[in-house]
Amino acid sequence: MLSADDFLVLSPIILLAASSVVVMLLISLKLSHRMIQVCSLILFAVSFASLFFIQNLLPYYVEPLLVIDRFSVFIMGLIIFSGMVVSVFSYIYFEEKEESPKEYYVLLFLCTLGACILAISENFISLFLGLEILTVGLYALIAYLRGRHHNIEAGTKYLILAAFSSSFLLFGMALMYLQTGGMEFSSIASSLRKELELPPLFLTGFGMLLVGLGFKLAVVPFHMWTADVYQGAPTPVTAFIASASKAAVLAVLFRFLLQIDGFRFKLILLIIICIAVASMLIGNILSLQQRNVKRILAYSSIAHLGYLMVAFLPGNEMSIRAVSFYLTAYVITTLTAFGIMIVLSAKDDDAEDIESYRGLFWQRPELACILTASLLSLAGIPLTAGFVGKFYILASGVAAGFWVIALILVLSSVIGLYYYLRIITTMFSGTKPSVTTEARQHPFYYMLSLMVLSGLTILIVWFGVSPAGLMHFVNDFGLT
Amino acid sequence: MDNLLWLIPGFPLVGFLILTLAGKNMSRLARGLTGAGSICLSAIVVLIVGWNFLINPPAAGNYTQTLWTWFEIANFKPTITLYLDGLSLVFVFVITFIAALIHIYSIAFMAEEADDARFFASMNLFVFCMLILVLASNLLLLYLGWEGVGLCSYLLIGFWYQKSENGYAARKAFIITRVGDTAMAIGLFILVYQFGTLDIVAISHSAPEMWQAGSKIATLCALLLLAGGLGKSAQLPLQTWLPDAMAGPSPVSALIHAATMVTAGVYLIARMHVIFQLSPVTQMIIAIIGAATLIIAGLSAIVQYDIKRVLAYSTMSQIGYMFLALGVGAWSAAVFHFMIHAFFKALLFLAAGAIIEALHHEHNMFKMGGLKKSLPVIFWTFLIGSASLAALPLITAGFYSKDQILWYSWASDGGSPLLWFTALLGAFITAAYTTRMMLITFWGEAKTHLGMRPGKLMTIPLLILAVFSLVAGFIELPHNFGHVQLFSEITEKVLPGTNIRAAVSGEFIYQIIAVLTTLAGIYTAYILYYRKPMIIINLKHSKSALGLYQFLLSGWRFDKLYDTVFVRPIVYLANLNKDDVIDKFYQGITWLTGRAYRALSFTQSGSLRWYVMGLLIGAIFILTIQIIL
Amino acid sequence: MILIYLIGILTFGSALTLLSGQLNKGLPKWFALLTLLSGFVVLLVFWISNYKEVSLQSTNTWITEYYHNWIPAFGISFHLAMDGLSLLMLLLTFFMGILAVLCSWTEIIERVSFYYFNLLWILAGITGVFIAMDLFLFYFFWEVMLIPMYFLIGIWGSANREYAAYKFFIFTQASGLLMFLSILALYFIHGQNTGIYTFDYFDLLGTQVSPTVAFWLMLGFLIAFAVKLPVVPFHSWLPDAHTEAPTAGSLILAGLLLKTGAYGILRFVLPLFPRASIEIAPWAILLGVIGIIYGAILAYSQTDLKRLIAYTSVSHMGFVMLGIFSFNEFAFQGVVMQLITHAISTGALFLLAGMLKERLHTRDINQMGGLWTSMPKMGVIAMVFVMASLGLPGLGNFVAEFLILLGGFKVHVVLTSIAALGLVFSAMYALRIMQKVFLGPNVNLETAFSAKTDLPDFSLRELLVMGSLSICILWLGLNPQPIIDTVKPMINGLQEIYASPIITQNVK
Amino acid sequence: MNSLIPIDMVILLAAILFVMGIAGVVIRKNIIFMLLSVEIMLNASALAFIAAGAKWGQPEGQVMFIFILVMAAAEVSIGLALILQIYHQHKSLDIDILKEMKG
Repeated sequence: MLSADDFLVLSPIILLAASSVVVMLLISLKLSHRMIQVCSLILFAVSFASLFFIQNLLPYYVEPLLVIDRFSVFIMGLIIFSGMVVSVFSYIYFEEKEESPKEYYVLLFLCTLGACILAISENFISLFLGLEILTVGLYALIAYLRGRHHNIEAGTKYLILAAFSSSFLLFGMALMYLQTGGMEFSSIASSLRKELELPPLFLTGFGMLLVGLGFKLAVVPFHMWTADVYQGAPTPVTAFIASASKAAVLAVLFRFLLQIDGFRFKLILLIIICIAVASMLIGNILSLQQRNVKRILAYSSIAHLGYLMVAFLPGNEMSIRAVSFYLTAYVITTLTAFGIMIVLSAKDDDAEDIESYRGLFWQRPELACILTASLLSLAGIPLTAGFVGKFYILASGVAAGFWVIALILVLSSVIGLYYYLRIITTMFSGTKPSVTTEARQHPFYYMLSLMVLSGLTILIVWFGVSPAGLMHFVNDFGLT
Repeated sequence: MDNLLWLIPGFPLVGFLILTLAGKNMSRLARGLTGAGSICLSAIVVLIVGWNFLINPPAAGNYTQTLWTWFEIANFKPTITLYLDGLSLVFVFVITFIAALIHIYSIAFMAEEADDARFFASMNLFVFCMLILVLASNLLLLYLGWEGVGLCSYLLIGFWYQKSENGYAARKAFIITRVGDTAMAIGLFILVYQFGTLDIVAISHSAPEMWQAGSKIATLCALLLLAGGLGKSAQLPLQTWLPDAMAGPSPVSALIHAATMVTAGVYLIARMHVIFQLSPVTQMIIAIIGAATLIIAGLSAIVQYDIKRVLAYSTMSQIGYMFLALGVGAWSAAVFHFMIHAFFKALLFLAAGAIIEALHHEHNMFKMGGLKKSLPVIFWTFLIGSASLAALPLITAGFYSKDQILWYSWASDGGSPLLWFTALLGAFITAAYTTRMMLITFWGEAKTHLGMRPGKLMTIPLLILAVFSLVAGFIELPHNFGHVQLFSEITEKVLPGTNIRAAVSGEFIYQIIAVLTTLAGIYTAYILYYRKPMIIINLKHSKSALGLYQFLLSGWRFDKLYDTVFVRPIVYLANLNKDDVIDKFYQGITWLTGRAYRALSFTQSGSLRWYVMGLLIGAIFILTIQIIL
Repeated sequence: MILIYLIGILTFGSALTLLSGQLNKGLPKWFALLTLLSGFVVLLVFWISNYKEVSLQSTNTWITEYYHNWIPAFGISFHLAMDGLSLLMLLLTFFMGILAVLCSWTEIIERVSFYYFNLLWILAGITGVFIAMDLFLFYFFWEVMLIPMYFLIGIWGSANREYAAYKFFIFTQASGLLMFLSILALYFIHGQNTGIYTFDYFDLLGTQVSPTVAFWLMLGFLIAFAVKLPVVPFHSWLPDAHTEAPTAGSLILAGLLLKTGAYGILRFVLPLFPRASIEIAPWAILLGVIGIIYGAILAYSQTDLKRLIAYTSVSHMGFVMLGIFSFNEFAFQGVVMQLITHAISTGALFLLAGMLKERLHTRDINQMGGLWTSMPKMGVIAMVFVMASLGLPGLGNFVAEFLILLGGFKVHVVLTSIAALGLVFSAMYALRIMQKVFLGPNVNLETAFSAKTDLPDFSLRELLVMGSLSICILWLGLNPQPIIDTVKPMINGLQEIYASPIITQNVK
Repeated sequence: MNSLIPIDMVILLAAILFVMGIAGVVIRKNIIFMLLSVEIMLNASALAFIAAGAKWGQPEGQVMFIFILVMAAAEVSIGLALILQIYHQHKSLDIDILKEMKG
């Protein structure tokens, strides 16, 4: 039975679940979009705040499904934070599109909930539940603007592929369960402890699990959907997929691997290395001459997940820290980049084409600077969080002696430089005749979005210049 | 007196600075006065210092003035120190004295020139550099002057820069001499490591102790230094720049390409004679180069039609004599010939300049003619200069200086009959082309209308130089004929005496032979070019003679040779590689990634079924890896 | 304190220029100038007042130091320190900075405040590079200077600027990351050896690394610096970047950015990996010599003036490579001299190219010619720097090249002799500049620019800039002793490393 | 626990079903059939869970089965909605028409 502490510790999850219900109720009250937006913002904030109240209880196990330690709370924090930021951006985006997106917030809460459950799950069952709550919510979100071809196309693609990969995941889990007799990570780990070589059945299962999770992470070779879905989905949803969903899946995969101490096994290591290397290279090359900014970011996210996989490799405390730090930097940066796209998008134009950024610096310098900062951070240039993140990853890789991998990371990130620079160059080149500043349709939300963006940018720079604080925080994460 | 030394190069430097910085704002007269005045002041200082030097010889045998330390690294401490001894005194005197005359001449010569400030500035800078060269107490400072005169030569050859040829001639001069300079620089490196210093006195002092005579290192060093000298002095094989250098104004040719700069090589070898003495092989090479150059250049001079080119080849040839003298160990004779040559060659060039100026910039001798009457002063002075060049016996200075060389090329340690014979042949050729030049230019009928006549400012320097061309020889007379040794007394403290081979005697006979050769040369030219010009004209119908003519006219086709062997390949390669072949490699990488992008981008076909296949292939791939491994 | 002040004033100044641009278009350049002037004056006063100490002390080479924790979790500190070499490089940085501002005075008319913002940021980055004594911090600054430089080329450059900017950035970034890997490896090796994980330069100095590993780590560093320097075959970013950059950009590229490469080798590669450096030395020298000749020949064939000058940098930097890996005092001193004199001479040539571009709107030397007639002052100045470029004695470059060749000669006679041939080739390209631009007939000019037959000679501002450069190069050529004295302690330190028998013997 | 049917056989059956589902997804061009095939795959996995649960005598396998069913239902409902929209927009259910985004 659940105890009082259980409830307390699960309060963020419960709050998120409740929020979705509350929003649903509010919708039934026929409140305006703005009201609902504000309410959901507050609810997000409350959920986020609740994270701080459970600090003292950590680590805490809700047997047998969930584990709440500092790492998972941190990841939850990232997820809820992303959800909150996305909800802020959503208003402008959907108001521009003139759709009434009230149910959107319900789905957003559900997705956030799913992601959070993923982040704290320690059992195949909760993993599956969390994953599916997240995914099913995303189906709807991606296809949310159902009148538009791209949305429907993206939704369909995501649906079929996600279900397809989910079945792999499930089959893999079933096989592993068959082998080990447990669905909890810890029991799997204990049954594996005796083994020097992985049993073939387990290996097959693990491989299939990787297919499922790899799909969600969009790592090569399961990456093909990424660009289409990123492009087709409404931009705030893309931002959510790119940040929260990735963070959650990554966290659970990482936890699983650490718990079963998967890096003992050369084979698993080899597979992860292959995936990482392929992701880094292919992701970066794919965006090389891409002209659609959303697709660029999609492909670049493939590469970034590749980097993160490199951070996995050592499988020690350093890995956790590196992953946490890089993930933070990545989430913040990605949100910023997509935030700019949202702010720039108009009714029929999602500000996708790189040409729509030409001369942006001379027209809206604040937006251009923010986007530049985020792109530089993605490229890993100093003064930004991305640099310190990359440093962390390289450090953990080099410390464990993964020389060649580190070298490949470096080389591929050089390729990556090119397309980030291309966007930046486009922003700084040329001068469109300055458009007469039309009155913003939603001045309040515009300002709010801008403030959020500025805040994110400050975070990017802050973590880049003075990362000691975040590092200190991250350094407390241990193996549970 | 020591502390006056800095004034000698100081005045020209000041002149240069004033003219460069403020030249545009000064009146023409002020510019001329500044230009010529600074050199005259310098010459006066030289006279004072030189007088003192000769009257009260300093105990150390030299004046030294250290201005500052250039730099000091690991005990290597080249200083900016001026050093005057007998050898440099001769050079300093010749340089300042002749330069002063040439500057005065130039005031008139450049009267029509708009950019005379630049001219005088460059000339002053040149004198400064040349003085630094000869006054330098260490080889690094000498090298500064050495390269500095190269720069000035570049500036002045290309003075009339609007014509591209002049610019190219200037560039050629600079680059060819640079080849020699580079070798010389390497020589300096060796000296630094051998002696830990570049101080000339110190090196001269310790070289005989450290090196055995004929040792490899000594030879190497001597050869490298020689290379520098060959470049500057236009000796084989680095001689090709000098005829082209005549593109500059005539005073420039007089000053730089006849009197002073081209003798820098002579100075260097005389200055570093200790090292050359340690390498008999190099000395022999010097002698041979000198002999070869004097013949090659002399023969070329015979067929030239541009009066300045005749003089240019003659300069090469005369410096060949000096090299010959240096090669056979007749140090003092070489320097003496340098001085005499400076007088009459400056005179010849200035006079030629006056003629050219008077004839509307006509350089072709065959379009001159008959100037004997119309330009009497020029005629007489030119005649004296020519006589001196041809070494007309007894009355001209050139006779005495060349006679010494001829004698030593036979009689000295390093001498040999072959060298002597070459020198003699050279004397014949010299007399011949000089006579030819005189006859064509001044006799016959006038072919070009006479323009402006030279004024006093131009003729007075000519007259002074003419006097020196006649009388300067008397300060050094052969021991069997007057035995005056004023000159070698000055240099004897610096330069070693010449050893005479034990077995030779009968100097008088050789002198007679030399005299006869000269006269024969004059007579031959007289016959061919005055009495019976038909011989030459008939010769022109013969194909082989014409070929020979062309061959000689082009200076033995050295230009062509270098052009084919060095210039063209380098330029061809450079142009071939203009876009940098290495860059292609990086472009290749770019191209490859571009291809990779296109290939990968093709996989993103948008087709769901294809994506499913991709996912499946990925899954199969992972499972296969696991099963195989 | 002066170290913090220098970085501080640059960042502060850059912010000020950016903000002041909102008020008035004319303000930013004044603020930029004031910022740099104040920094320069402070440095100059510092140098003069500490000159005795700097030049005479032989044991402790460090003049001043600043330490502050930055990221203690990784042993990263904000550790700045200055020795003679840094001091000279800083002086050069601020001097070049002032000139860069002055030469942009009228050239830059668009986006002025952002321009000066970038300019000051670059200088801040370079300043940081020259004084950072923490390897992480060093890398940080190393990268910081790239972005604004990228903007400078990419925004204010000429026609093909974007390509050039990419190329510049990607080359330097790629090589920089290799260095970063080496830094990390060094960090962990040191940590594993001693248990102290730190990026501090002084702590890492004595790290014991197995020879093979040391070689690879050294290579990581060396490649980064070699790209920056640039050493053939890593030079191909340079012609494009130089050519397309605005004048101030070329000035800073040639004058400062290239110098960071040489500085890096002197500061990091040599002291950190002495044995590995000795191992690679013959190859490095070979590359240097190839660079000297190859760069010179390429320079000769160019028709774009800036590109021509750019390739001369390749040639000159070949000397630096030769000098550094000769490991003796002459060569080291020559290298430092070369850094300074090359900055001045090539910087001046770029300025000239910029001024010509401003007047003629072309960089093609085939379209120029006979400009001496209309612009004699410019001709004279050009002559000075062309001569400096070909190493005329009396000008600074000669001292540098002479010392380098002298030093190199001790180690490698044949290669140094080949390098000396570079002197001949330098004459070829240098005189080609004079011939094509200032000499010759000005027929072409009249036809091509008939509207502008009356070309203005130097303005007062230009004369000030070029005059000061000329004086500098002459002063350096005739009395380089202050420079030599200032870096002497640092070079003595290097000398000691390479003279110690342990290191030299173990290689064999 | 002993059962009449060996576990291995059940797993084999599940695997065969799974592969059939895969084949269906890959081969069929009609979106509805693709969806159906995916369902088959999901159910194959569910069957595997049952088998595994049976092997260990634990209820978790069946718990998972129920979850999978629920999830499949949700998925199908959204899927059908999307298919409706596709048909609405394109008047076709051929999956190959959904190729607007690529590259």
